[in-house]
Order: sequence, then structure tokens, then C-alpha cells
Amino acid sequence: MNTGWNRDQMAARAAQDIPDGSYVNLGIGIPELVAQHVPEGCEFIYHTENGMLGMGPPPAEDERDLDLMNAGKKYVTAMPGAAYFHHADSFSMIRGGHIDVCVLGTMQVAENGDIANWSTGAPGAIPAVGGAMDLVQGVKHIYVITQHTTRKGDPKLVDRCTYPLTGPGVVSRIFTDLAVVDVTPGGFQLVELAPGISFEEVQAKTGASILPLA
Amino acid sequence: MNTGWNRDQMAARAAQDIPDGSYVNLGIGIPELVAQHVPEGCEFIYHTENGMLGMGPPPAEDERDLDLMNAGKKYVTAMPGAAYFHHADSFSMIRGGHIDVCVLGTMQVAENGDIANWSTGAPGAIPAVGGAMDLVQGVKHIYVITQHTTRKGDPKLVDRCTYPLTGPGVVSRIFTDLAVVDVTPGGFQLVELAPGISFEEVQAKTGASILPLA
Amino acid sequence: MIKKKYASVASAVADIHDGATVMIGGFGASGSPIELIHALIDHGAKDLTVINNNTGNGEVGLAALIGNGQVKKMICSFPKSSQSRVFPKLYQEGLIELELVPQGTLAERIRAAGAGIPAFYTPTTVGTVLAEGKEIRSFDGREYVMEPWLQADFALVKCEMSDAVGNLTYNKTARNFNPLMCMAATTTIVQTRKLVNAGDIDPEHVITPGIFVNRIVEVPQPVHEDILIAQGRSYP
Amino acid sequence: MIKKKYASVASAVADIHDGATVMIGGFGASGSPIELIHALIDHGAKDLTVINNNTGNGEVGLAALIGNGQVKKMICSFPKSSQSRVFPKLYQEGLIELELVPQGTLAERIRAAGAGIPAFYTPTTVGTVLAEGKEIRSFDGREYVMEPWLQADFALVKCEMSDAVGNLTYNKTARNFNPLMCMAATTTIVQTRKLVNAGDIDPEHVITPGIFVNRIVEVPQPVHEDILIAQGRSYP
Repeated sequence: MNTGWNRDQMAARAAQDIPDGSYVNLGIGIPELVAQHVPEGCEFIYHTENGMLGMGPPPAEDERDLDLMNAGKKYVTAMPGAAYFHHADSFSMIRGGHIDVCVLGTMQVAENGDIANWSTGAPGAIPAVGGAMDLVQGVKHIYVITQHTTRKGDPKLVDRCTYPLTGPGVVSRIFTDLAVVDVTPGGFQLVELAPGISFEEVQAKTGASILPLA
Repeated sequence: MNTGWNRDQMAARAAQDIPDGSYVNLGIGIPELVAQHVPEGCEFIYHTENGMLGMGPPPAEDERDLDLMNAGKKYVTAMPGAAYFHHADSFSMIRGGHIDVCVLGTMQVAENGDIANWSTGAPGAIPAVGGAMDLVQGVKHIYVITQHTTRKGDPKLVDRCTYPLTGPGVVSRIFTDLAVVDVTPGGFQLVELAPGISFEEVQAKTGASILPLA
Repeated sequence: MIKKKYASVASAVADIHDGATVMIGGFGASGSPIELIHALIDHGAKDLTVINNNTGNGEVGLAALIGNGQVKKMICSFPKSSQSRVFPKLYQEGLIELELVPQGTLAERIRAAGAGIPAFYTPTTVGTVLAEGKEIRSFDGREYVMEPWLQADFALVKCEMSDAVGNLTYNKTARNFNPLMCMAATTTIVQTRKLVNAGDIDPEHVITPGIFVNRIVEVPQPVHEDILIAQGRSYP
Repeated sequence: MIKKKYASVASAVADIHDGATVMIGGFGASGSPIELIHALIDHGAKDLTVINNNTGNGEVGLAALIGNGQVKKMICSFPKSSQSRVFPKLYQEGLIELELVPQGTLAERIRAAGAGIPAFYTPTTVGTVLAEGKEIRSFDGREYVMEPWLQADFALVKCEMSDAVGNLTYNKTARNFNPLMCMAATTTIVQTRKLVNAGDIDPEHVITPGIFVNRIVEVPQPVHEDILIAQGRSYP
């Protein structure tokens, strides 16, 4: 029985919507898998906040370079045509609107495009924001990849975020295990259902109204 | 008969007051001569606004590199330990307070440290400021080298500048053909007389009161 | 695939529209993209606002573009020089506008556009006529002027070497404003003396990362403004 | 003459005073000047305000400096990680202050200090709790937050190669915040893997020009935080 998309399928579906030749920044988690599903004939150039364009796949363990990491502090490699630069230049790329697409995971995303993915706001929790607020404000297109609900079954696509925002009104498209959903001026708009998933199921698991396919 | 300092002597006198190891920016005209009078045992590193530290003397005519110029658009050379950088980095050095000494020519300098060296303000004149306003606001110590009076005999050291200012209250020391003069909270203060020059002559040729040597 | 290479300077500048704001790299003759400028003269776009440190020399390059009546307004720090005659004449006849910007503020405003910073504060021009009409604000007891970013539709840039994805290196002081302008324009058009494969430039030596470059034209033997002027040349 | 070389990490950090603000380069383990940090632990200066992207890992380097009770306040973007235990414990016990700054704003505030810009505007944090209490201003219909520069008394920096006048190069992504911090501190202290003569680094390849560097110590075989942690090491 088909029950929607798995993590790799979600990443592959998101990769399909990234234009050929794009400069792309991938968040930690499922978004990282996008790099393994680049459509044939397409080329993306990956940016990592800590100062590199042209990031390549992880090295074999015995070929690690301790000075070559990504923003998630994982060891990576450099593709032909890579470039290194310092943090202000790196965030000029982000904040100056030069990165085409950023794919992020999230805790919540709202029908008005608000995203909350940096803090639960719980008392005593240690806040840590990294580059998330820079990315959502600066990158041209913010895509989200996320399970449609939390492990407890609560909707992650909501009418308004209850967690502290990372940025307001910034998300354009959401890829979940159940569907592809756009953020439009009219709210959530269904773009595509995962195989075997009904609109009714998606709506039932979403914390806001979704406009069906026309 | 000794009648003060000539251009080279003025430059040599100024060079004596630049601490060993300083990063120095030299304006066009007499200030350029400072580079030829570095005191023995001293080393200055020259900055030119168009993107170079470690500027060396002009090349022989047949050894010119068309891509190696200074801010005055003259051909120069690079010393061992030179570095090239773009204009924003170059002016970060200036505006961020990293250059130790800037030696400038001037049209007028006032007893309160105001300097006017970019425009006569005459109607129809084409204004051109270059990096002058950046230098006077950013460099730690602004020195002026200038003839004490104009060719017509008007004082260039004045109580208040009549030409449009380059910057207010920025000059610390002035080297002329007649004397070395400091700008102090109490106004012009004589530091040294050129050989054969009397305090009375300096005062007579200055458009403001000068405090004599104690 | 990343395809930034253009076959000719003419094709690379073909969509520069009348009324466009165009940044042109270089400091005087050094780093000036003469071939791209001459292509823009051939192309004929007019009512341009041009951002450059100067206003050109002789009757080639930027001076020729101005002399051809294509420039409505210059934004620069130093519009006159010993060999600059075209701009001064038009300016004194009231036929071209001038926005005079101190050189460091010009560089920083261009970088700010590239970095997504709409405005910043600087002490440069405080207490001068160039600060008139601008917002003055005090931080820690010192006064500063607020300056806005400076964006452009196109940048014309000269570099020494480009790889296929647009990573650039420059030659000596010909670097100057070029890397900043790459960051600040919607469309950055580069003429490179040498075009190489991706991977042929050490990633540590890249000055302008390819993300800031849209179009690359190889111009293997660029002319130099000083040489043209010494030869008494004019353009077209 | 230009004399920037120091004989030891101990002598290079000897005048860091209690209460000083200290920038420390690196992004996680990458580019972290461990030997200089350990020298600062030996030196013992306390009540420090430390600026770094993170708060260290394990019980070496920055984490050890914090664990040794020398740090009053951290300014960083990401104070927790899988191997970060020292800071979280002190923070939750109320024994250390935290100023949380988005990574791009942190980088830009440091650069602003180096460039003489007391404040600038950015859209980052608009509409979030991190913008609370900050000035919001509209430019062309979009809202921005005003952010101040971030200056320091000292910067501790790690580089790959330095020449005698302090021109620096870095290795890959170990570059990160290091060049910015060189610009922003009153006194910049650098540990270099290799110290060479002036002229041995191509002027085109210099990342940090020597004007931003005050002290250089050669540390030919620097330890790496990840290796120390894998070995279960702690400091002192």
C-alpha cells in the first residue's frame, strides 16, 4: 500500500522544482538529501554559509580534510569551480539576494508564509539561531521540506505559527510526505498529492484550509 | 641666505614625525616626496586608495605595468610583502582607522583643524572629491604639507577656512616652508622654525594667531 | 548546466535598455572594460545613468560613451582629470547631470547593494557641503551621515581570468571597483582576458565567486585606454 | 621596521586584561586558534566577553576557556551543538550571559567595526523576537532592523600562512570569521601554521592584508579540536 513519499522521494520531488543552474543552500536533515536527487541534465551549485560555493558530497572517511566542513559541521568536498570566501562575503550572497533557492526543514509553517524553525520558545531552552534568519530573509525562494505532521500527529502546516518566528511571510513552497503545497495570497494551495494520498487526508492533517486543485 | 625649507626639506621634515612601522597614505604633490625621505632605520608601508598596500617607487619607463597604478593614476611598483584588494577593502582601511598617517596638500587649514583641499566652491567649477573626505575622517593622524602662503601671498593657515571644507577639526600637524605648526585646542602652536625664519615672519604670514615656543 | 559564456561583446550587452543604470568597473584607465563599453556605444542605448569612479579620458571608452550622448547622469567621485575633456564640456553646458560621491562612500554604497544593506552610517562628508540634505546621526558622541545603497541594472566588468562558472581573478590594481560592481548589479557582464575550465582557478585564489557573474565574454587582447589615448585614437 | 613576530603564544596574549572583549575566529572546530585559546587559559584573564560563532565543543579550546570560568558573556549565533556541554550547563545555571546574534548579522557587525561603520540596516530578524527593542525602519516599503558594529579589544585568529608583515592566507573553510575579526579588533593576534618572508605570498593571493595584523606566532603543527575531542582530551 502506498502511503505518500518517503524522505528521499520528498527530496527528489523538491529537486524537480529547482531550476537548472540554480545556486542552492540546503538546510540540515531531509533538505540535505536534495543533493542526491538532482534531475538528469541539471546542475545546481551548492552554497554553504561557512564560506564555500561548489560544495561536493561527503568524502570517504580516510579522505577527510579537517578544514573542509559545511555549515552543519560535517566534512564535505569541493567540486571543480569551487570558491572559498569569508563569512561576510558568504552572507552577502545570502542577504544580498544572490542565492536562488534555500531548502529548509521546519517546526511550523503558516498559511501566510511565516516559518518557525529555530526555537520552541520553551523556558530554559538554549536559543540558537545560526544563519536561519538570514537565509529566510535573503534567499530568493524559500522551500520547506517537512513531514506533514509531528510524531505526535500535530499539524506542522498551520494557520498561524505558535513557535517564535524565524521570519514572516517568506516561504513559497512546501514539500511534505503527503503533498506539495504552495503559499499564496489566498493561503495554502494544493499543487500535487503524493501517490495514494487523498485531498481529504491532507486537509485533515493540516491546521489551516487548503485550496484544492482547480 | 637661508629662506626656510624647500619642497624636499619639507617632505623630509614631515617624514621625521612619522613613527617607524607606520602605514602611510600620501596625497598628490609635495606629500609624494615623503617617500624619498624615510629616515634611516625606519620603514613605512604605503597604502594607495585604489587597492594596494606596499606601494613602491615609480618604475623605469620601459618597465611600466599598465595595471599597476596609484591613486594619482601614476605608474608604480610593488614592494615585497605587497597586497592587492578591492576598493571597499581599501577604504575599510581608511575609514576603519587602520591607516596611521595621511600626509595631504591643502588650499587652506584653519586653527581649529578644519581643512579645505577639494574645491574652491567657484560657480561653474567641476567638483571632484576623490578619496579626500574619506581620508580626513578615517586616518588616525592627518598631517598637512603646504607652502605657508599662496603664490599671491595670501595665508593658507587661517582662522576659519573660506573654501568648502573637506573635513572639520581633523588636522593635527602642518609642515610648511617656514615652520612646523600643531593644531591644538588653543589654536596654532609653533613647533619648530625653519632655519633662518623668525617667529615674527611666520606670524605675519599666518591668518590666525600662533602660540610661540614656550 | 551553468552556461555563462557569450560569443561576443555585442551579444553580451544587447539587452541594455534605454534609461538603464550601468556600473562600469575601473579606476581611470586601470581595469576599465573598454571592449564592453565600445560595444555599448555600438548598441546605442541612451539616457543611461553610469556609475564609475571617473568620467573617462580622451575620446575612447567611457569618455566616448559620454561624448556619444548616451549618458544622462554620472555618479562618480572624481569627474575631472588632466585628460578628461568630454565630461567637463557637457557638464558646463548643462547637458549631463552629476552626483558627486566620495570615493570610499561610493565603494561602500556599491558593496551595500550587493550585501542587502539599504543604508549605513559613515563619518565621511560630516561637516561639509556634501552632507547637506542628508540625515546626520550621532553614535557614541560622533556624528555620521546616513548613505543609501547604490544598485544597478547592469555592471560592465574587466577581469584577468574567468572560469566557466564565472569565478574571477584580477590583475594588480586593475581590481579596484570591479569585484564590488559584480555584487551590486542585476546582470553582471564580464570581459575576461582568459577563459578557463571550472577547476582551473584555485578555490583559494578566487576574488569574485561565480554567483556574482551572469555573462562572460573572452577578450584575449584587451586594448588599454592609456595606449589608445597615446595613439590619438577615438571611438567610434 | 615592521616587527610583528612573537616568540610564543604566551607572550602574544600576555596583555589581555580582565574584562576585555575578545573575538575568537573559527566556525566550530574549523579555523579555531586552539593554541592561542589555551595560552589565554594559562594566562588567566577573566570576566571576558567572547565573540565566536559558537561556544566550543568538548573540554578543549573555547569550551575549556568557558569551563575555566574566564568568560562573563558570549556573543554568538549558535551556542549549542551535539558536543557542546560546558556552555549549556553554565547558561542554565545563570552563570554566563548570552547575546544571540544571527550568523550573517554577526559577520556584518564585525566587518562594520573594521570598516568604520557604526550601524547599518538589515532585514534579518524583522518580525521576530530577536528584533525586539531594536530600531525598525522602512526603506522602499520594506522593513529593516538597525544593527550596531561589534568591536573588540583583541582578536585571536588562526591562519595557514603569514608573511613577516602579516599578510595572511587561510585553508579552505577554516577561513570563515577569521579575516573579519582581524579587521575589527584593536589588537589582532594570529597563529600561523607557516611563517614566511615578505614577498613569499603572491600579492594577488593575500586574503588579510598585514595592516589588520599586529602579532604573529608560528604554530607549525596546530592541534585540531575534533582530534582532541576524539582522543577524550581536556584542557588544562
